[in-house]
Amino acid sequence: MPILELTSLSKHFGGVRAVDELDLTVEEGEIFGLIGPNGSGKSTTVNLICGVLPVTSGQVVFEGRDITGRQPHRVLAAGVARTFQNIRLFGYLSVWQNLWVAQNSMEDRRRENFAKRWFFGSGAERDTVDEQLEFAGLIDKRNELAANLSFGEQRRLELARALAARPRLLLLDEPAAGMNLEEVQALDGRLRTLQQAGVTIVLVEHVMELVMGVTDRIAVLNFGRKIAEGLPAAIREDEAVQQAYLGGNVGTMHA
Amino acid sequence: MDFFFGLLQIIGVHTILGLSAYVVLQTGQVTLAQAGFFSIGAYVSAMLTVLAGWHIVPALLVAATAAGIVAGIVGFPALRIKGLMLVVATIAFGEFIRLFWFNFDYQIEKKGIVVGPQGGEGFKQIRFFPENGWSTLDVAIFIWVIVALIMLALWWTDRSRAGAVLRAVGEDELAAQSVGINLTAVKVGAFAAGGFIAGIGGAIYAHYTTHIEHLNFGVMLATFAIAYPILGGLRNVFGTLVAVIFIQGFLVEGLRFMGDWRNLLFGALIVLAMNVQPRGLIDERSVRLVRGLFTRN
Amino acid sequence: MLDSKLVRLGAVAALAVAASFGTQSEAFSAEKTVQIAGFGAKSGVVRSFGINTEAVLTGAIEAVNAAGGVKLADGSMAMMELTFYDDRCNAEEGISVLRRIAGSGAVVAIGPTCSNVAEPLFGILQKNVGDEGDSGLQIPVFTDTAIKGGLAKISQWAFRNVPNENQMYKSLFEWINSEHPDLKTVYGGVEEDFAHSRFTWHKVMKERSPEAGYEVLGESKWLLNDTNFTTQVRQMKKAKADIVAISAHPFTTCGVLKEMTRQRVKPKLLVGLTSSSSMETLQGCADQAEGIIIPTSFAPVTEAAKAAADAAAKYEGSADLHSAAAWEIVMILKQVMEAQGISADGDAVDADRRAIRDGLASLKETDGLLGKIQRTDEGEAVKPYLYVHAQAGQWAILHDPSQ
Amino acid sequence: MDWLDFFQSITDGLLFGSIYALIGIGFTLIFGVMHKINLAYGAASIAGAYVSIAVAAYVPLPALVTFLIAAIASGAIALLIYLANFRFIPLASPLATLMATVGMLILIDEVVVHATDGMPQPYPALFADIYIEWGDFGLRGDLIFIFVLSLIAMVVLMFMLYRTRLGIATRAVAQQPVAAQLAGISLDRTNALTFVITGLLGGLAGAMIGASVGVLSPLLVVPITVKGLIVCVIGGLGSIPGAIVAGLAVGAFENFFLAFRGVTERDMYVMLLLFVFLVFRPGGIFSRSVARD
Repeated sequence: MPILELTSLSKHFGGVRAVDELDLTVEEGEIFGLIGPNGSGKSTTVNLICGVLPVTSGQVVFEGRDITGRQPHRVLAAGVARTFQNIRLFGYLSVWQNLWVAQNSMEDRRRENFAKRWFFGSGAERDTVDEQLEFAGLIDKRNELAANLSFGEQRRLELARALAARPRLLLLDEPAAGMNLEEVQALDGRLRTLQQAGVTIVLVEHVMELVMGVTDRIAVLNFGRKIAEGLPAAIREDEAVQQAYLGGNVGTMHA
Repeated sequence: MDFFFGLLQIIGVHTILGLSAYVVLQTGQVTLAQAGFFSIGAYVSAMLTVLAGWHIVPALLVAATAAGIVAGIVGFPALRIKGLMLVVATIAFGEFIRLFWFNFDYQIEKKGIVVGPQGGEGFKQIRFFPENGWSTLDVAIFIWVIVALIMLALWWTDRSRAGAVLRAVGEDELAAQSVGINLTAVKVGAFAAGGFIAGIGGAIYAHYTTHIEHLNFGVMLATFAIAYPILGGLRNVFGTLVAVIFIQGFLVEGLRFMGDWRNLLFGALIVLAMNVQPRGLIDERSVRLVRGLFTRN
Repeated sequence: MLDSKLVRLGAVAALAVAASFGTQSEAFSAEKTVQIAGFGAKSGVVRSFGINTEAVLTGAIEAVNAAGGVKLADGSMAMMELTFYDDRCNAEEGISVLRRIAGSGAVVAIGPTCSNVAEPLFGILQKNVGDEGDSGLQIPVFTDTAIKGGLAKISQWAFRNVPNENQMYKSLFEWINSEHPDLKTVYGGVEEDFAHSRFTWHKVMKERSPEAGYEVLGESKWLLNDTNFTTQVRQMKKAKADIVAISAHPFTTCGVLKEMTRQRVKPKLLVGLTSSSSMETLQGCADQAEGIIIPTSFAPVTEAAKAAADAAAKYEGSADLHSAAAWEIVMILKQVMEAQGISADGDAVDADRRAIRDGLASLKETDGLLGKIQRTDEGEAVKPYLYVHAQAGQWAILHDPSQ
Repeated sequence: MDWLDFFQSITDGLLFGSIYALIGIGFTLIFGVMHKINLAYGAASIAGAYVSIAVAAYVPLPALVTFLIAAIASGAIALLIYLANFRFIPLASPLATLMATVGMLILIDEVVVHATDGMPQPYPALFADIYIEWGDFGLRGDLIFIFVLSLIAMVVLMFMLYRTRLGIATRAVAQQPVAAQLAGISLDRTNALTFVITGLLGGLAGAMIGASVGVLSPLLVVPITVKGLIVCVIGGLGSIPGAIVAGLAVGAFENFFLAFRGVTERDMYVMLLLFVFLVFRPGGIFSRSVARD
C-alpha cells in the first residue's frame, strides 16, 4: 500500500522548472532512495512535500489524504518529518531543549491541555525526551549547546529531533553529507532499525554509492524530471542514469 | 526618599516596556512598534479613569488587552516579513498609531472642566494617583508588584516549553516549522503578549506623568524599548532589568551631575557596550563571572 | 584578563552612581544658605534655553548675594545657592528631577523650559494646598520659560512668570490696526504638533485678531521637523493676506520665511511667535526675517534689564524674553522670602516651602525688568511688554505700548 | 479637485523626493552588501552638512564646494561608523550592530547639538532666487537644481557599481561573500568602501536638505531616517533603481496628501503606502514575484 504519492508535481521558479511533472510512489515500510546530480530538484521535492515551498501544480497525497500546500507544521502533524541538507539545529538551545521543542506528535497534542503542554510541562514528557536522547546516544551531552556538538553528533541530534514527533514517513535530505565511512555505516544500521520499527524512509542523496546498499527502491531525478526508477541493481546499470551523472555534472563525484 | 521612589517608578515602567520587546525579540523579530502599543495602553487607560471614572486596575487591564489585540493584528501581516522589512514595517506601524492620537480629539465636560485627549495638545490631568491619595511609595509599590508579576510570568515561560519554542523560532523558523511548531500561532502570540505588556506599561506611564501627548511615543521611545533587552541580553528577563537600571539609573539619573556632557557619554557608552558585549550585558561570560565572584572564596 | 577589566569597570560605575546619589547631604557649613533649584533643557535642540536660564539664574543669584543675600526670619543673612539640573525636555526626566529637588533642601524650583514638561510636572504637584487627600508634591515651582497658555492653574503650587500671550497679541493687533488702517486680513502659519506654537495660533492669534477687526483668511500647517514648505507657502500665497502671522519655532520659522522669499510671498506685515524673538531666528535667517514683528516681555531698555543681560553674557548665556524672566523670579523670590520670614533651616524645609508658596500666591504686583508685573489668582503673570522687530540682524524696539 | 493643484503638489513632491531617493540608496546599498541596517546613516548625513558650514565659516566657499565638503565629511563619518559599529561586532550578533548604530545616532546628534547649542544654522543654496512660473504653476529653481544634482550622483553611482573594479567587487561581496573572498576580494575593505560611498551620497543628501530648507537643525535626523528606511523598503531591499523610483514616489505621494488631506494626516498615508507594498509587493517596486528576506 502506498504511503506517499506524488502526482505530476511541478515547481517553477520563473522560467526554471525545478521539478517538472514528477510522479512518484513510496510504499509503506520501504527505504526509498531519491537520487540525482546536484540541482536535479531533490531538495525542492522534499520542500514541496513538506509545504516549505508552494506547489506550482500537482498533488502530494500522504496515507490517502491530500496534503498539498499544507503548512510545514501541519505536514508534520500528518506524520511526515524531515531533516535538512545543511544541518539546522537550534544552536543556542541545549541538546535537551532541541528535542523538547520537537515533542509535537499527535499523541502529545491530545494528551495534554494547552497550559500543561506549553507552560507546566509534565514529568512524563521530560522522561520521553530523556529516552529519545538515550536512543540517539546523546544523553551525556544533554546540557551542551547544540552548536557545540561535533558534526556527527549534530547529525544524530537532528535525526532524533525529526523522530521526536513519531512520524510514519521520514524524509532525510543528504544525511550522509560530510560523514566518514564509519559514520555512514552506523547511519545505515540506524535506518534499518527505524525501518523495522515501522517508519518509511525517503533517502535523498546525490552520491549514488551511499544509497545502493540500504535502499529497497530508487528513483533518479535529473533537471526536475524522473529519468529512472527501480531496484538499486537495475539503477546502477541504467544508461540514462550514467549519462546524467557523467554528463558534465562536476558535483557528482565529491562526497 | 520620594526621589528614589520616583526613580523606582521610572525604572519599573521602562522595565515593563523593555520586557514587552523582550518577548517579541525572543522569536527573532525586531519590533519598533512597542511605543505604539505603549501609547494605546496610555490613552485607553487614561480615558477609562478620567472620562469614565474607573479604578486604575480594571482600566489597566482593559487598556492592556486593547493594546494586545492591536498587536496581535499587527502580528499577522508581520508574519510575511523579516529582518529590515519588519523593522521598517513596525516603525511605520508605531508611527501610524502615534499619528492617530495626534489626530484624535474626544473631550467631555466633567465637573465643569473639559477633559479628554485633544489631538496635538495631548491629554492632560490624568490624576488618578494623587487624587486618590497614593503616595509616591504607594505608586512605586503598585508598579513593582506588576513588574514582579510580569517578570515572574516571563521567567517561568522562559523555563517552560513555550520559552524554548519561542527561542527555537527565533533561531530558525524553517527548522521550527519542520518540527511541528505553528509559526503563525507563536509569532502572533508573541506579538500579542508583547503588546499586552507594553499596554500595561503605557497605562502606568499615563498615570504617573499625568499628561500625555503623541510626541511622547515617537521612534526614540520605540528604540529604547528594544535597546533594553538587546543591551541587557536575551538570555533571561534579568538582562532587561539590568539594562534599564544601567540606562535609566546610571546613564540618565546617575550621570546627571555631569550636566550637558551626559548625553554625549550616553551614545558613546551604548556603542562601547555593544562592542564589548555583543550578546548583551548578561551573557554567558558575565554570568560565569558573577558566579565566580560568589564561589571563588 | 577581560573579566577582571569588567570587574573594574563595574566598580567604577558603582562608585559613580553612589557618588552622584550621595551628593545631597553635603554642605554642613556654618552659614545658612537658601537652596534654590533650577532646571531646564540643556540637551537636544532646545539646549540653548536651558543654558540661558542657568546663566541668568547664576548671574541673578550672584547679584543678590553681592548685595548681602537674603534676610531670614531670625534677622541673619543667608546666601542663595543654585543647583541646576538638565531635564532634556522630557516629561519623565522632568518629573524625576522635580522629585530629586523635592528630596533636597531646595525651597523652590525654577523651571522648566518646555511646556510639555511643565504640564505633567504641574500635574504631579498637589492640586489644592492643604488637601490631605491629595498626595501630590508640595514644593513651589516658578516657571520662567514654558509659555503655553493656562498651565499654572493646574496646581496651586505652580507659578509662572511668563508673558500673557493673549493680552500681548490682542494689543499688538489693535496697535497694528491703528498704525496701518489699510490692512484688513490675516493668514496664519502654525507648527501644528508642538504644544506652545499650536496653542498660540489656535487659541491666541486666531481668536484675538478678529477682535481687533481683522478677517482671518485661513491657515497653513506644518510639523516641527518638516523640511518642505512649498505647498504650505503656496496656500499662503493664494490667500493674498495683508498680514501673515507665523506661530512656529525658529527652525521652521526660518524654513517658511525662506520659502516665502523664493515664492515671492510678500505680506505687508509679518507677525511672529514670542519664542522666536530670540537670537536663534536671526542666526538662522536674518535677511528673510527682516521686519517681522513680535511682542516680547524683554528687551535691554532699562537699567535693570541691561544689568540682567550683562550678567547673562558673563556666564555665556543670553537674556531673552524667556531667560530674563528667571532674573525677575530670583528677585521676586528674595522679596517673598524676606516678607514671609523663612528660616533656611534644613529641618524646616517644608514650612519654608509653604511660606514661599503662600507669599507668591498673595502677590498682586511685583517689580520686573521692564516695569511692574501684575499677578493673577491663577499664578500667572501679566507682564509689561514691547513690540520688537528684526532690523539688520538685530531685534529693535518698534513700540512700547505702555507709553 | 483642482488639476493645477494636483500637478503642482505632485511636481513639488517629486523634486523633493530626490533627496529621499539619495537617503534610500544609502540604506539599500549597505543592506545589499552587508545585510545590516545602519540607523546612524541619517545622522551622519546631516552631520556632514554641519561640518561643511563649519568649514565655510572660516573660509568663504562657493556653495558647490560646500556641498562637496559635506559629502566628504559624511563619507569620513560613515567610515567611523563602520569602524565603531560594524568592524568589531561579530556577524552573528545583528542586534548588537543595530543597537550600536542607535548609540551612534544619539552620539552624532548630541555632538551636533553641543557644537551649535541646537540653534538652526543657515545653509547656502544655489539658484534659490530662481522661481519659474507659468500662470499659477510654479517651480523652485533650487529644487530643480537639487533634483538634477541628485540624478547626476545616482548616475555616477550606477556607473561606479557596474563599470569599475570597485563596483564589481562590491556587487560580488553582496551576492557571494564567500566566493568573493576566495577570489581575493577583501571583505573588510569592500565593506568599508561601501560605507564611504554611502556616506558620500548621504552627505550630499544632507547638504541638499540644508539647501532646500535653507537651515540645518538636528531635528532633521529622525524624520529623514524614517523616510529613508521606508523608501528603501518600498524600492525593494538592495535595489538601487527601486530606491530611486521609491524616493521620488514617496516625495510626490506625501506632498499630494499634504495638499489634500493636511499635514496632520500626511504621514499616515505614507505609512499606509508602505503597508500596501508590504502586503502586495513585499519585494518592492521592481521585484520578481518572489519575496526576499
